[in-house]
Amino acid sequence: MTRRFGTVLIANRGEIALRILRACRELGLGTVAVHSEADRTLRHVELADRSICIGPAPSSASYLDMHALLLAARHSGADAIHPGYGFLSENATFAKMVENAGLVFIGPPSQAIALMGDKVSAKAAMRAAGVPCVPGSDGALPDDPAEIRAIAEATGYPLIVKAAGGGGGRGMRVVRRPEDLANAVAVTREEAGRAFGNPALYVERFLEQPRHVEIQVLADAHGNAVYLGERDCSAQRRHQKVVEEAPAPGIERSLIKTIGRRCAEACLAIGYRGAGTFEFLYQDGEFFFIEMNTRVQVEHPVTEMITGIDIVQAQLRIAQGEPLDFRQQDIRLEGHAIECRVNAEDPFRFTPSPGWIERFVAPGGFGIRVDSHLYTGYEVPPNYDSLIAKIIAHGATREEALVRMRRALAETTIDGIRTNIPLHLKLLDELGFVEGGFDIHHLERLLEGGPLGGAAR
Amino acid sequence: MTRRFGTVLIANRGEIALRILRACRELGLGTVAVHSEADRTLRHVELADRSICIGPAPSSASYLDMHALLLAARHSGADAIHPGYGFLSENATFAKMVENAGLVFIGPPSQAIALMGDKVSAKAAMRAAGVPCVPGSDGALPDDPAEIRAIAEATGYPLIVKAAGGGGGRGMRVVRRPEDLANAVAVTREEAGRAFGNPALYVERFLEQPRHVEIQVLADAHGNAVYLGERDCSAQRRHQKVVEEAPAPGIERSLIKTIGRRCAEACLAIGYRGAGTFEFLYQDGEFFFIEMNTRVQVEHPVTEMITGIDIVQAQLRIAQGEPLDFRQQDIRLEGHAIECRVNAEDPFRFTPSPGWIERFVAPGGFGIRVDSHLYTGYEVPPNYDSLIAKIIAHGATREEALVRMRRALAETTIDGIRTNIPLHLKLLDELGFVEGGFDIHHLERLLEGGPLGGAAR
Amino acid sequence: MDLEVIERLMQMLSNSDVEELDVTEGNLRIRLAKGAAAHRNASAAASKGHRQQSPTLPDDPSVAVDSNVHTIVAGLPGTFYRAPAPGASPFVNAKDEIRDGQQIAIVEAMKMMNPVEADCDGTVLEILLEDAAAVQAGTPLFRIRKVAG
Amino acid sequence: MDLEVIERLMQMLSNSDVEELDVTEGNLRIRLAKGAAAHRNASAAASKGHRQQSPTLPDDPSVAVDSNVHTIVAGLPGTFYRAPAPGASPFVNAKDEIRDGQQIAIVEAMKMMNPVEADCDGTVLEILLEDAAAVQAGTPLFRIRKVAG
Repeated sequence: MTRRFGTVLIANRGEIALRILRACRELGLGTVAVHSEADRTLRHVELADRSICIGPAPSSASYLDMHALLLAARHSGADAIHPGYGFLSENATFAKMVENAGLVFIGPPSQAIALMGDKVSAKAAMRAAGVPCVPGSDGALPDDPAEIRAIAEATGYPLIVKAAGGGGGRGMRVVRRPEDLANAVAVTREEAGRAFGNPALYVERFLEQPRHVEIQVLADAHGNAVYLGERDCSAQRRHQKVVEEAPAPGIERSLIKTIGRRCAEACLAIGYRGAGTFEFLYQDGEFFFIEMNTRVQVEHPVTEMITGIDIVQAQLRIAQGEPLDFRQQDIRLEGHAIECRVNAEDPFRFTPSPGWIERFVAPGGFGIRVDSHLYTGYEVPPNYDSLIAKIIAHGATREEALVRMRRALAETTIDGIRTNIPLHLKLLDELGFVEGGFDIHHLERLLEGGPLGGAAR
Repeated sequence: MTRRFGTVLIANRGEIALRILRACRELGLGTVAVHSEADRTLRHVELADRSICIGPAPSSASYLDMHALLLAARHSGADAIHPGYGFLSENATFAKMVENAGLVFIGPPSQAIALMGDKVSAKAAMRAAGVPCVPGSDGALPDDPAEIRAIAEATGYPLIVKAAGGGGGRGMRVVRRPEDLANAVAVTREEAGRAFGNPALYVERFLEQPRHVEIQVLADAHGNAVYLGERDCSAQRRHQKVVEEAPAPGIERSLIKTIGRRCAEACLAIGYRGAGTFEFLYQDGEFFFIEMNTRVQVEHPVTEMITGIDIVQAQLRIAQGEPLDFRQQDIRLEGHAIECRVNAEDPFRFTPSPGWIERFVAPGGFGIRVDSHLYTGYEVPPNYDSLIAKIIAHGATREEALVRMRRALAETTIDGIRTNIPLHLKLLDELGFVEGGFDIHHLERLLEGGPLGGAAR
Repeated sequence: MDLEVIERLMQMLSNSDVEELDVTEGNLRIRLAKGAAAHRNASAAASKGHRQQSPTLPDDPSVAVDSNVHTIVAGLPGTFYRAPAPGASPFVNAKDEIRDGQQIAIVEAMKMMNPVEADCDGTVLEILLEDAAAVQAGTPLFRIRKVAG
Repeated sequence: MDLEVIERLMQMLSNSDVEELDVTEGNLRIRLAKGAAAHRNASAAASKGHRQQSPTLPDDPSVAVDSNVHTIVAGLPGTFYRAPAPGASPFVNAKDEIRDGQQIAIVEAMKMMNPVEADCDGTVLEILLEDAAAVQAGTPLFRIRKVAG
């Protein structure tokens, strides 16, 4: 449901809550900050028109308490709720409750959240909409060797044979040539039966050096959907993105255009509305759908920097029922943007480092954007995730953006806690990173034995 | 003289010293910060590779002490000096001393500084180069009424008859129609003889509602010169710019192109090198040269935001002897940028407000750039000018830039001293300002009796 | 750290009308306060976001004398959990024998589950906090009687 | 650390009406406070670094008793000038008669020349600072004997 609203309840914390507040301010909307007892001193709480404490520090008793949020909205006269990312942002039940309470949920319809929140229904919807998924058997392999061969041909090599009951790296075998298939299936089936008591197997295309490339979309309530280019988020550690950039280095624009259009069309096919992201693995010119995030993403700023489009404002406008005021052909990408996520953690051991910020001096100057709720004297609580700042550098070229990012990181002062800035600085000088286009295992390889691992000693 | 150098001595303070440090860092150049005894705690002093105290607080004994600067350069091994703006930046003697010491002065050749530093030689050079100046008699009026009429015709109406010995608004008379000329000349001559003992008069075109529009140029040592569009700096109080923007609202691009080309050509004609600004009064489609600033300007960021070109880096590259790596046709203007100068002063009484910064929280987010040396705990000394921060907003349109600027100013926290942010916030809501294209008297009119004057009560 | 210097300073402050003393020398800083000055530090702490002081050890003289009694403290601020998952049985209970290196609790901080491990063989004497209590770095969690040797 | 110095300073502070003392020498800093100063400076001292305190008034009992003697202080920090321009004669000299509103000095701050004006009729008793001295807001500049009435 879309409808005009005047006051937005920001159902989140930290940098994204401040990001949402800024977008509301720029659109002339009132703001209500809700916060836990541990979050009274958050910057956006200080800036909001009104703030309400909704519970104790644990998220389950505050930011995840749906009834408390609805009560706070009613109490404060807020007529819309922005869920940010994480917490309740992809909770279809909450979206439904908000809708039922006659308030505007700033996000897609609850049905679209539910559809894309389930891996199986999401993949089916994507296949139906022509968005490419990782090819495979889509179920247990038959026994007949000829049928298996046919499925393998359709899947493509290299492929991976996996035990349906397996996991954690066990019960799987990579097959690179058709002639090795029969043996691999036999051995894996044998092992699966013994180890998991379940001989069922399936096959999937095996991607050896995939990159994480995602497409940002915006869809309004009037049948318009556009894609805002792509982001490359391959710099990951334990599935957590560390650095993101846009555009993705070295991928032909025609490929992006094709997959971007598919995503925009898929939005219309599934009745999507608002901002969303289609996450893909990318390898050798092909995209394979992983999942859709039906919310704003941490890394949305890199897209904003190269398109000039304010994604959070777009969310708010769409939720108000406004049509998009640009078309696909109006969207041009300018330059290159990189985001470094600054976390309160040991840069090489990755242990959390909450605590009092003795001194914070933000970086500044040309081409630098800072999205952060930090200030001197702020205490980073131990109760939530460790993201404390996003530093975004924009430049005419990737090289220029990199140079600016290095300079900005080096001049940033965060005293009192440890942060991962030293890791970022090392990463930004690493050859593979400087070249760009590395795969999702690159950072972990570096940390395990390479140059960055050495830094820990 | 241009030459490769490795370490830059930054002969300035405050935000511009930090700006220069950032540009040096991004080019991989070493930095030496020189500072007075009152400036030990400046942010760029903390960040520089090396810092040297060059004297006590008064500028005359530190930032203006040419020998101390050269000594500091020799002592620290710096092989180039960036003068910033103000202080010695337009001092031909200093530029010459730097050149003679075998160091690189990051700015134009001393002869060009000298040429453009003298109003008479500057105007002559501009006329010779085809840059339009305010038309007038260029010397004392003759006695013959016919000759006077001819000069007046050439000057154009309205014009102003001025006593050569006058000043301060006395001994001048505006003439709007040819038939009023003879009488006005007679009366003014009579007055001038009586009041100043000097009956000599001259005439000049009278501009009733001029805007301040200036052209940014870059010229290398290889015969290439370009203009980077214009800036509108009409928001002034007592000849001090308060807000600047680019592009100038409502001026036809063809006019900018014509004047911009003239400026670039003038650079070649006068042997200019580096960054520079041609300042004009603009009225009714015509530009009138006032003066040239042979240095980087406070308001250079608005040009950087719309062109993507780093002007301070360009200064450094040009001084190293590098040719410009773009041509005029490569320069495209994107969107609109506005800069607000944040001063440590009472917002409506304009009394200085130096002192300790109890808390500084910089604005951030999309489209906001901050150039400031402030940090929580910094003490703004009373010895220098009151500029403590430049907040720059960029947007696809002027309206978007304005909205961002309002939001950024409103979220900026500077506790402990007074600043002119409240004035900026009022100005940004004022109708004439919102519309754009106001003249150089607009702000003072507002302050004197209008809506902003009211705010002082 | 020269405790005698600090003790002297404390005596000096105690015997004087001065309420606050703050000495910095090189990288050593000593700050002492009493009376109103000490309270007002509470408000300073408030501006710091309710920053708690490091908790003091329980005032139990027996602890001090018995060198075999050992306290295990939290290594970082967060939430103390006695069990691996909600509803699961605790890692350890009072009177349990524990081994050096054995996981005996979790401190959750910033969405990471940080194991608390025993740093000696021994017996759990006391579990000092309730499950899900907030802890600071240094908060005592367990009292352990070390196995001799 | 020289405890004797600190002890001496504490005694000095204790026996004086001064409430706060802050001494920095090289990398040694000693800050002492009592009474209201101990309360007020709380958060300030913590993050401030080496900010100078406002200078105290000269401890001259005659000032206190003679209600006709009046001190004119600087309104803002800056540089004190006795004359309108370098080399020019001073606005006023000792023993000069002055009128309410008369300009008697300049405090230059941030490139602006801020006039210091007499706030009563009277006679200049003493000019408390040399020309070009640095002043803080509140620094005494002149002692004036007011004209009765």
